[in-house]
Amino acid sequence: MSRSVAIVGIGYTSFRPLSPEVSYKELMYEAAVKAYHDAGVDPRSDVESLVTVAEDFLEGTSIFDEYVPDQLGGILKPNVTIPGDGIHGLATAYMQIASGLFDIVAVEAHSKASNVLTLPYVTAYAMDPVLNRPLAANPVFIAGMEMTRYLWASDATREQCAAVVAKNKRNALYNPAAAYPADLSVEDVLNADWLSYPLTDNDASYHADGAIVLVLAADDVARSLSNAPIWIRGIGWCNDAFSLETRAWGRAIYAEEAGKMAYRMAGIRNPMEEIDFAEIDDTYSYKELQHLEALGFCPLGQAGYLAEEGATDVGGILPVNVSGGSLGCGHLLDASGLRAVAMAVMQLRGEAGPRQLTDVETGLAFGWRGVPTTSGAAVVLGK
Amino acid sequence: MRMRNVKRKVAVVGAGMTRFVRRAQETAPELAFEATRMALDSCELDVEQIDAVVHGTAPDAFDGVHMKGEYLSDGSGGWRKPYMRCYVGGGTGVFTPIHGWYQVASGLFDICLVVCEEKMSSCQPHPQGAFLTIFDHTTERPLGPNLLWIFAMEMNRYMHTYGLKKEDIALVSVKNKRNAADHPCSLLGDANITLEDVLNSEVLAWPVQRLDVSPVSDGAVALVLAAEHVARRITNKPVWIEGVGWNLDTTYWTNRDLCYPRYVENAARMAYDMAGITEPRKQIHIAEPYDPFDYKELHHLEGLMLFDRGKAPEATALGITQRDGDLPVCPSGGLLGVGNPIAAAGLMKVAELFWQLRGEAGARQVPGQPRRGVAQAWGDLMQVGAVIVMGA
Amino acid sequence: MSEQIKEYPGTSLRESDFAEGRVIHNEWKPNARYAWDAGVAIGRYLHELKKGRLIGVRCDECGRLVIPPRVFCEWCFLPMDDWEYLPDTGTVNTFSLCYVTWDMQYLTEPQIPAVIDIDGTSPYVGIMHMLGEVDPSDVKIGMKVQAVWKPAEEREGSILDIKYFKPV
Amino acid sequence: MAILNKVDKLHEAIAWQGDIPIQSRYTAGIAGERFFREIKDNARIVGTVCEECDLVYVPARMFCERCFAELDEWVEMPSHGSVFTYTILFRDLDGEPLEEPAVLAYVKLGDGDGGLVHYLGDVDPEDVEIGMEVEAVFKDAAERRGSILDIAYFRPFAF
Repeated sequence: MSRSVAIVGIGYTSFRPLSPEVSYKELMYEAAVKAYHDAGVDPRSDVESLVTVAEDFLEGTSIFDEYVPDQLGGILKPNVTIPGDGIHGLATAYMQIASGLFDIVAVEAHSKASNVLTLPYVTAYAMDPVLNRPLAANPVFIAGMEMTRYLWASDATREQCAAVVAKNKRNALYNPAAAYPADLSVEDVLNADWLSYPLTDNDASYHADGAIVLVLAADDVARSLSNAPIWIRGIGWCNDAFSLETRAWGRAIYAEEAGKMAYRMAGIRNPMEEIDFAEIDDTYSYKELQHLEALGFCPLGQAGYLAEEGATDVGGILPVNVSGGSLGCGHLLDASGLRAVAMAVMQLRGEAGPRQLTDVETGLAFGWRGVPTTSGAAVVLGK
Repeated sequence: MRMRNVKRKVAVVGAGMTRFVRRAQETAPELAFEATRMALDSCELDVEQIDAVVHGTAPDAFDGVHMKGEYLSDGSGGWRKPYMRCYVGGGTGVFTPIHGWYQVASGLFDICLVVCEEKMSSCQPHPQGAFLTIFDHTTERPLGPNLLWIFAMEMNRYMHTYGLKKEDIALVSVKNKRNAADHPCSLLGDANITLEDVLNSEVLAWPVQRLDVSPVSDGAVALVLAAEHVARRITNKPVWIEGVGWNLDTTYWTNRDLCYPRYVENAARMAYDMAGITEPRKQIHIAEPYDPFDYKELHHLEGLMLFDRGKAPEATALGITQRDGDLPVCPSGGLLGVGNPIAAAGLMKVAELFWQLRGEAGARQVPGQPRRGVAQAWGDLMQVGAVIVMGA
Repeated sequence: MSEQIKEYPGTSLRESDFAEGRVIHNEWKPNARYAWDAGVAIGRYLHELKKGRLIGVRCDECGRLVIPPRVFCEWCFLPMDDWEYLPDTGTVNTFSLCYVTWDMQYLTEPQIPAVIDIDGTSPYVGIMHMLGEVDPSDVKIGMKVQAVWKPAEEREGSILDIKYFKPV
Repeated sequence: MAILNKVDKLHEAIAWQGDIPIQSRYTAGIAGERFFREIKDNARIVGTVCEECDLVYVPARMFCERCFAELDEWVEMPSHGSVFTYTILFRDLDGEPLEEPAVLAYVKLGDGDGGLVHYLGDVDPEDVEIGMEVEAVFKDAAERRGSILDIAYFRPFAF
């Protein structure tokens, strides 16, 4: 079977609503410098290949691939851009190593969401141009419709969704890199202005700028570089139907399938017993619940109880989004998944400071690409 | 090199493509479907047997859909499968099968679909509007640049460095457009085009003239890749991916000499090392270098180390690169003749090697049973080389 | 198999099919607007352009002096903050005579984009700009040129604060 | 070593503005051409059938995304159906509050597998619920262009 692959270096900038003091290149450079320092590698001599996650219209540049190699130390090396979630980028780096092609690969993702002045228009530009886009609706309506169906099909309530928001923003109080820490009550979330019923403004994550770089290495190379390599035990990704007219509205099939693939590889049969904590996409409050179910932590429709009973709190049986998630850290566009991975690696290394969990051996990170997509990726990480 | 660690062999076992047209009626997913369906049929597989799908497509501004990989997922056979897009600008078409290669070589999957699509006609009034935005937003875009500028400036630098004339270069366009006359999918194949036609065509951005340039096109191409043990069950004529390589030069394209594509050389060295090629000029029998402009074929033949620097024009004049020459180059007709739906055009080159190495290229078949070929694409700001070596 | 296929898919339309309503279609403008943070290096570059000056930055490790400026050396992967003013003169590295605009409008007088290696920088270090005050047929690689600046009061901190480069 | 200095005065921070200045033109496609012609000419909604998967695609498609068969069996669908899911949208594309909140729904047509995403009208948003029966309100023939907007909206419908 394939070679094993570990994460041996992480670097990230703090996440914040604006970042006028640096350009996107400078933001990426800072995260890269930190990651290479953490891994103890020289990017010019040691890193063999680089993977960047980006989408043209989020950068305002066509063929953004042009603009990545210099600030990552990647010139005149293999580089590729993956227009996907950060964990799709991680999977690419994983495969490049597992195939035997390279021993050390870096993966980068970033957000300069603050620089996109018309983000809802840009998101609308991702919708089917003939069938859906002419409605000229703010694309958050897709999340509203999905939440309606999810609440209808499951036992979950708006209150339980609001509990997710309160938890994640509270967790972010312990994360110095987070952009949106807050001490909110469930009522505060429920009573916020409507965004797209049943979503309120507080059910949705706000954007942040930031960059994350991870360094991956193969087998013995990983062991020689790091005292605490964090192994990629399993990785999986999946797309459900893209079409609004054929997708499964109440269920996150993409997460079910991505999770199955990752678990199969990691040999995980019972996620709740075998996984100690999770960093799971929470772009919207209900998404954390929907994704928890899809990833097999409870039967379909039951995740609301986990939130309500505190099972996913820091002291619960499955702490979820201890970092604060996207609701607390800020939504980093397609870098959100890589943020989740970086946070999980810190927990497994025991470097999570005031939010450190005890006795964690195995963690899960899951990223979703946001509306209007049905695209997600999961990774099981272990010591 | 560390290529010693590559353990799994991967083959191309099926291919399909649409016609390349100036304006397609099909939507982008419909184009992708047509090519994918044909690729599956060609090796008698059902979509259920596909483990993973990779997609390649160039700027979202062409098709006019943000995150267009997502939009193209169902047409590419990605429904409820591991599906992932990759993107290296114009190099995407040759990179995408590399992206497919490591999906299989990593051991994660046995059968992987590789699909590339481009619908440039969606971009109005002209795809050049999208090309404006490939330049640096702050330091270059205010000048109102277009894609022709950088090609023209690179071509000028190439001609200046090696003392070349327009007629040395225009022969490539003549050869490829003539070759394309034999390609059933071609947009600009012309068996009777002459050197004078090219030299007398309208000047767009000197030294670039109308017939030095490949046409804006719509189209899609698909391949099926399989791991060795599966490939031999699917077909008795697998075509092996023997080497892969890719490389990206600095963004600061005004900080390097444009006369030679060192990034293509790096990518070629990586692919040749993996394929065990030590003497490319002897060991490669057929080449499909990237030819969006005629001089680029020459530039890339040199970067691929198939000719000395500045010497590819001479080889072209001697007929070495003709379909019946010592080293047939772009026997498909290339982008100049078949058309240039960016990512799909690159993958068309890989499909051409597949058909040529199986002896199935019909009127385009190069004589002498070629055993090994190289395909290459280029992109970004004159920055990317993607190289794949295939063997029968 | 390509030899066995008789009919390849793909339906070709003419522009008139759209104009004359023979094919159903719709249009959309993305309204994709941005404000890109210029950051440290390009921010400084723009501030200096407003003052009528070109500025580059040198790498202490490899000694390269580059323009446009950046805060890191892409070869050494080390930070750079050794700023140096540069003359506004240079040499044409390559050029084109372009008869179409970015949106494919035809021109009778060509635009002349060029890569201009700026004097004082390391070899092959230049910027893209336009040439002016020159007969297109006289432009040559290797030609010495100098920036023609907008008047100080019209400068905005933009690459367009240089109108063009002219022969010297 | 990371960046040695950063922009540390707001008045020195520059945000360079620009856009991606294109427009896009989309064909309805092979299946879409016929689908929208039926709406435009006959105020009729049609779908395509995948026998293999026992599915009816509305809007009509040329291929089955599941089994990848090319679809050429067409069926007429009723122009009414039930709300599968819905939302009340409070923001426009600029992120500003809408003057009147808009109700959007995914309406499954007939008892088919597919349907259309569209606005609901002639209804109090508070009264909308999953399972509610609604019908398409077509614009007048003279105003129809072969677009999803040839349907003005869906409204409550009683059998």
